[in-house]
Amino acid sequence: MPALNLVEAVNRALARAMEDDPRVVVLGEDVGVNGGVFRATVGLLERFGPERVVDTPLSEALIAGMAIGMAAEGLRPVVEIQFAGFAYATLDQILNHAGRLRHRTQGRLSCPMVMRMPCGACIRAPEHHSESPEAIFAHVPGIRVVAPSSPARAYGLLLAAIADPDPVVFLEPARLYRLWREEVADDGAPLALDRAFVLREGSDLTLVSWGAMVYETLSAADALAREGVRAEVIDVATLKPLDEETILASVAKTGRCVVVTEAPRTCSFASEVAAVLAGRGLTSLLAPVERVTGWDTVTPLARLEARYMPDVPRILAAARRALAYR
Amino acid sequence: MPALNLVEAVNRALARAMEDDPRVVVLGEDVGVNGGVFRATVGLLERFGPERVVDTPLSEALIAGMAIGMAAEGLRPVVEIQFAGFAYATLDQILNHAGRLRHRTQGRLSCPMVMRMPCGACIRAPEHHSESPEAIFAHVPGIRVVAPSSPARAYGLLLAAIADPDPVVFLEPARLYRLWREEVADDGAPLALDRAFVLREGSDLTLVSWGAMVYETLSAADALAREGVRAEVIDVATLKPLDEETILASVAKTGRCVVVTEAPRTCSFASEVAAVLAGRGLTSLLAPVERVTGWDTVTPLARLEARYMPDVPRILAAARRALAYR
Amino acid sequence: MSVVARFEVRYTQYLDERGRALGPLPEFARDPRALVPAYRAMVLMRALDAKAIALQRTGRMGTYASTLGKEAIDAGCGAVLEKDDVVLPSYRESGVLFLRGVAPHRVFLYWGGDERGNVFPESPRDFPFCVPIATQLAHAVGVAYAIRLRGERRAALAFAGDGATSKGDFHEALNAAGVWCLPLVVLVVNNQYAISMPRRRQTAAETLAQKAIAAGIACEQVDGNDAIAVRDVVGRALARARAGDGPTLVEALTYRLSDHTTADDASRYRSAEELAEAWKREPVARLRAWLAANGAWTKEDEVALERECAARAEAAAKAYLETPPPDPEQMFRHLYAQLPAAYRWQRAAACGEATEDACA
Amino acid sequence: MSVVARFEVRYTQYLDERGRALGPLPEFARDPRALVPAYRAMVLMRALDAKAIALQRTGRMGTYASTLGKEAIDAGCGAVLEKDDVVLPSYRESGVLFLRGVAPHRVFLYWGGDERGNVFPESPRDFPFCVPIATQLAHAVGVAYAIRLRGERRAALAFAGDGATSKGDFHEALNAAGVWCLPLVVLVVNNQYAISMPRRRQTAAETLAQKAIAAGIACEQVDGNDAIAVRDVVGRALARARAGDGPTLVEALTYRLSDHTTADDASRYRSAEELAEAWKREPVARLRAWLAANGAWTKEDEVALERECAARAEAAAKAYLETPPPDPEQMFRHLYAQLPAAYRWQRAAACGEATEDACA
Ligand SMILES: Cc1ncc(C[n+]2csc(CCOP(=O)(O)OP(=O)(O)O)c2C)c(N)n1
Ligand SMILES: Cc1ncc(C[n+]2csc(CCOP(=O)(O)OP(=O)(O)O)c2C)c(N)n1
Ligand SMILES: [Mg+2]
Ligand SMILES: [Mg+2]
Repeated sequence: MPALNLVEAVNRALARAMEDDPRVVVLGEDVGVNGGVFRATVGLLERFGPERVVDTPLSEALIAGMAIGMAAEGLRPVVEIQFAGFAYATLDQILNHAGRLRHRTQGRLSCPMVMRMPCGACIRAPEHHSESPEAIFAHVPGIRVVAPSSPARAYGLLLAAIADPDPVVFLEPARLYRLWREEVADDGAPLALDRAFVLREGSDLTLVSWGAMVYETLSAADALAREGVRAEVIDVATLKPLDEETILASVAKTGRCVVVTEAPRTCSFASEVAAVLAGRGLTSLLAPVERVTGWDTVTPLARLEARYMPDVPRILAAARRALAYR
Repeated sequence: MPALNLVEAVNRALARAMEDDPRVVVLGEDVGVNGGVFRATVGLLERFGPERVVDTPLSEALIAGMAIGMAAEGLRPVVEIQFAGFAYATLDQILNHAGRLRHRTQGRLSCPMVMRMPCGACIRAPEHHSESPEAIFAHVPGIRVVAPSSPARAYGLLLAAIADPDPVVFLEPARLYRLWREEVADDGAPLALDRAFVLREGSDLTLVSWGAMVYETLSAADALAREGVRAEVIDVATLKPLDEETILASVAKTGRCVVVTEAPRTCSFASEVAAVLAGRGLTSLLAPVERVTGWDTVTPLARLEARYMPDVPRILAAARRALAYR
Repeated sequence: MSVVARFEVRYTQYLDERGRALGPLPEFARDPRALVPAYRAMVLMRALDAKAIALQRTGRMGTYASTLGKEAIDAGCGAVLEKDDVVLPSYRESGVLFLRGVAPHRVFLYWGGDERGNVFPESPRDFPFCVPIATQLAHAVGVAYAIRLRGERRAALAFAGDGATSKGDFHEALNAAGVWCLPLVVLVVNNQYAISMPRRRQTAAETLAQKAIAAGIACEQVDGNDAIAVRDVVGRALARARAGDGPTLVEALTYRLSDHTTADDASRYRSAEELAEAWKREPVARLRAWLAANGAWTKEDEVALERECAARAEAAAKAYLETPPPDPEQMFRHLYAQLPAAYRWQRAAACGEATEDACA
Repeated sequence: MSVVARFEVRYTQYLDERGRALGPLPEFARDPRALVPAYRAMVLMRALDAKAIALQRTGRMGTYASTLGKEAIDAGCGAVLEKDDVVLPSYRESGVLFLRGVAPHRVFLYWGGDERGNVFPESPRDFPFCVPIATQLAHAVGVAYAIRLRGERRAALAFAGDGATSKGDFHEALNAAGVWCLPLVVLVVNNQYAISMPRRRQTAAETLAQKAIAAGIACEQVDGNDAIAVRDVVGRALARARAGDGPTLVEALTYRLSDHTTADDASRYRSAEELAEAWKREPVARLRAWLAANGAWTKEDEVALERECAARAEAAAKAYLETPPPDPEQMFRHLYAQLPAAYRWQRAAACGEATEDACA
């Protein structure tokens, strides 16, 4: 079994899907000879040719809309948007069309497409390269939103996304692309698109996160473990539809919950998780739900981004408040 | 004092602002000779001329971006987007620029613009004319989001939005445009942009909503009153920044809360309100926070939209559950 | 200073305003009877349009976008489309869809506020009506790309208005079509208005056809009130597309004889004189005059056709009005291929089968 | 069929690749010494560019977008801009900004990851760097509209790359500029690549200048490695704009001699031969050759200039490296004119002055 980092796992899943299904095409800016600015599509052009590995003009709205047309005509387009900050121009197509084509035509046409993009801050990149737009996408009816946080999950979830008959927005944590390797069997096995992952079991406290923040959250759980606190760590992974049951079951056990996201706080996906707890989870709650989030500010440039991001100390402080609450 | 409906109050505020401040310009599709498709800008062309009442080409992204340029150059642009469903093309400009210009230039340039748009369903309009995108805008750092729910509040909040030195997204409930009239003093007096309105005081239950749903919520409160239940009704009105204190103070009193929005449930602004209650409000909560929302579906066309929208029976059912909870 | 590129825009018209041939006609029009089906379709379009407006005015339909004045475009395109081509309409192409076999009551259902109006069993690969201006052109690029990728001899025909040419989507699509030399024809219905915005204030470009020059693709301007010219120009463009010779932008000049939609009042922004002038150039009378002058159409034919069209419009209205109302489950039925478990309670609640319980 | 519109695209070049005049030069170049300041600026740009890359390579700066090869464009534009004009750069116009008076260390700060890099006290109305491709062109329309509304004799000059011409924003902006006849010049820096995408696959258009035809506005193509030609063409376009004679699209032909940014490796997608060919046409040597041949520049001048530029680059690096790190409050300081009360606790928490307490 090869040891892959996250971006290699994405690459492997793309190659696998293209090999197994001739309808799969990959398109986006610089995905061809350049292999993608993060090298997620490297080698695909050579293997599958320029008709299926499509360098597009610099037109994000067109790329998203074109994928909708391809999907309706029977292809399985997998779009790469170069950075999440450039995906805003696709929102019109995603909101007004991708999520609606099946409903609008009452099942006559459908839109099996995937839109991948690197997300998140702390890669010391220029302006607009550090966005976390998951809450916006999760608000869109008719689509799925997925955010892997490990090489193996990236591989299995991306295969599932490509095989899914409906549009999937696939948010890749750029910060984790090359952070570590793990064994990933290239077995073509998809993961479920509606199940959260319990990464660590515990009974004292529930830590919920997704994407790059899972990494930070696991580190916080390690620190807590050293203090004898057993934190359950949940990687939401499939943000839409949200697996409320796994989160509720955990909080039923722990009574305390910290939700971590690097997106701006207001109307973030952390708010959605907290809202579920304020509703269906209320009886379980022994302490206020802590949201550890990006500030309601513009993600700052590199010199300050560490002061914007949730980090282990902030997660720990929230965890301690939740644990101390009586 | 003239009795105005909501769209007339918008019109009056626009005229007032243009009269008082020569920097104010109005721009959008069909805002000139046609007076806007809802007639919100009627009469302005005649009074202020085509240079300040600008019919634009059919290009929403341009309109939003152009307003940013105008604002930075010292004008006070007030944009009309014809329907909220066509505002998605502006999100790139709003997210990547309007909310950031001041920060990006550390105060050197700023963006005092207003982007108005009719929102919401149940006006029996064609496809894509029934959107409620407030949660998306409320997630954007550096902007304000306002949603009036009465003629007087529309007048005062719009004047405040135009006078504000930062970008404001102004969401007008199309369904309420002509629903009733009330006396509105054309006194040029702005309302605060960070204060929720307690429309009705009560101690048994807190009902929270904004925009067109305020109307439905007040009707539900009437029905509850007939049963002897005193519901406090809060019109959030200024969604971003959110006046958490008013909501928390109310729930501290009532212990029970129903939040109503017609937007799709997941990652809606109702989730944000519920999240605040799950955090800072938890100790007050005597019952789960009920979110009465649009379904996580595409807003259906006219024949089904009544089955999509939160209505008095759904609000009442939620209120009764909250009241009955022990 | 040297000139590094030169361009020109050509205009095609065969019939003058009174239906007289301005010169030799294209091959397909040598026998005037070949144009009778197009004429019949145009008259039917007008009857269905009138019926839709009547339904709206009597409160039995929602906002409706009239097709009055563009019948020659719809009929001309309908005549040259092949079954396997893909049509991507705006909201104003019901005429084309009728010629694709779509039952008229579906169009009434659409404007009546029912998603079943976009179900076209007769023409299953055509796209649904599209309201967000110009967004369908990106879809058309994707469709055309798929066709080219599979090496099929088909084409995509996408429609857009004069207003749509100001949208970025329009340009992004044309450019991409040029880059990949796609089998795509984009037809701009220049009806002189985008709601209240007159064509001359929508853009400083002398023609809309020339917008293709930005994308390096072929363009043509055609008299959109001349069914023969439309058929000729679009027919050749589609043939080129199917043959792999690349995309074309066609600008068809016409005039919106109706209000923008039933929710609009065009008298607020244009004069009665202008409208009266436009009526002189309208397409139905023009083609009828030419057919009659060439012995292919009689007064009796006209009377019979009027009767037939009235009956078909009536039947469409009946089929529309008798369609049972949608059940709430329709909101969820095709939201996803299979409704995720997380949303099942919402479906149950919407259908009145369960309560919405925050503590479910 | 008749021709209803004709267009042509003209190209301007004064100096050949070796710096020899191809014909009569524009008025301003009659005295070659008038071009010395432009030459000096171009050499300084190159020195600053080299310094930025050195800072990045040694881990003291973030990703940086080189200006290597476009010095003639920046210097030519800088020479004809007036103080009250407004510049709207992309991310690659630091050269223009230097000529606007912006201190070089600001540019280093920007690429070093500090918002203070976009504070231009010397040129306060110019726009900040812009990364989301082509979005600045909409801002330029708004700026130009404001100028026109107030009847001022100023112009906006906006920059975009060849890749940017594929974005809808580019077309929406040109079209609007045409509709309102705005005082706007859009300069397309055609450096033949958008990251790895070569110009010829970005669009099927023969020139990028012709994209103006879609908007019905003036266009010109110019040799962007010829500082005299750029100054001439852009100078005339800006003069027309200020005089109320409307917008112009200028395509300046050049070549990106560097990688796209320091994060890119251009050898993945283009050949060493192509790059070597491009170096033969580069702008600095060309202008130097012309100046020298015309007696306005000597070897000694060159040596002195090299020394001076090295010192200025060193000073800029020093000013950059000595700028104290931003404090966390910078995230909040200019988020709004006045931070709303609702966010004050976030500021306090970010600055370590308070805890984040969900029950605050
Ligand atoms: C993106 C977008 N913006 C605004 C609208 C509202 N709107 C509907 S039709 C229309 C005018 C369209 O004009 P044109 O493209 O000429 O088509 P026509 O209606 O004349 O057929 C507008 C502005 C819309 N549907 N989509
Ligand atoms: C909207 C958007 N999409 C993608 C990117 C990522 N990106 C940065 S530069 C670039 C290429 C731009 O090429 P061009 O316009 O020719 O400018 P150049 O870099 O050559 O100066 C791309 C795709 C971006 N910044 N903005
Ligand atoms: Mg039109
Ligand atoms: Mg380039």
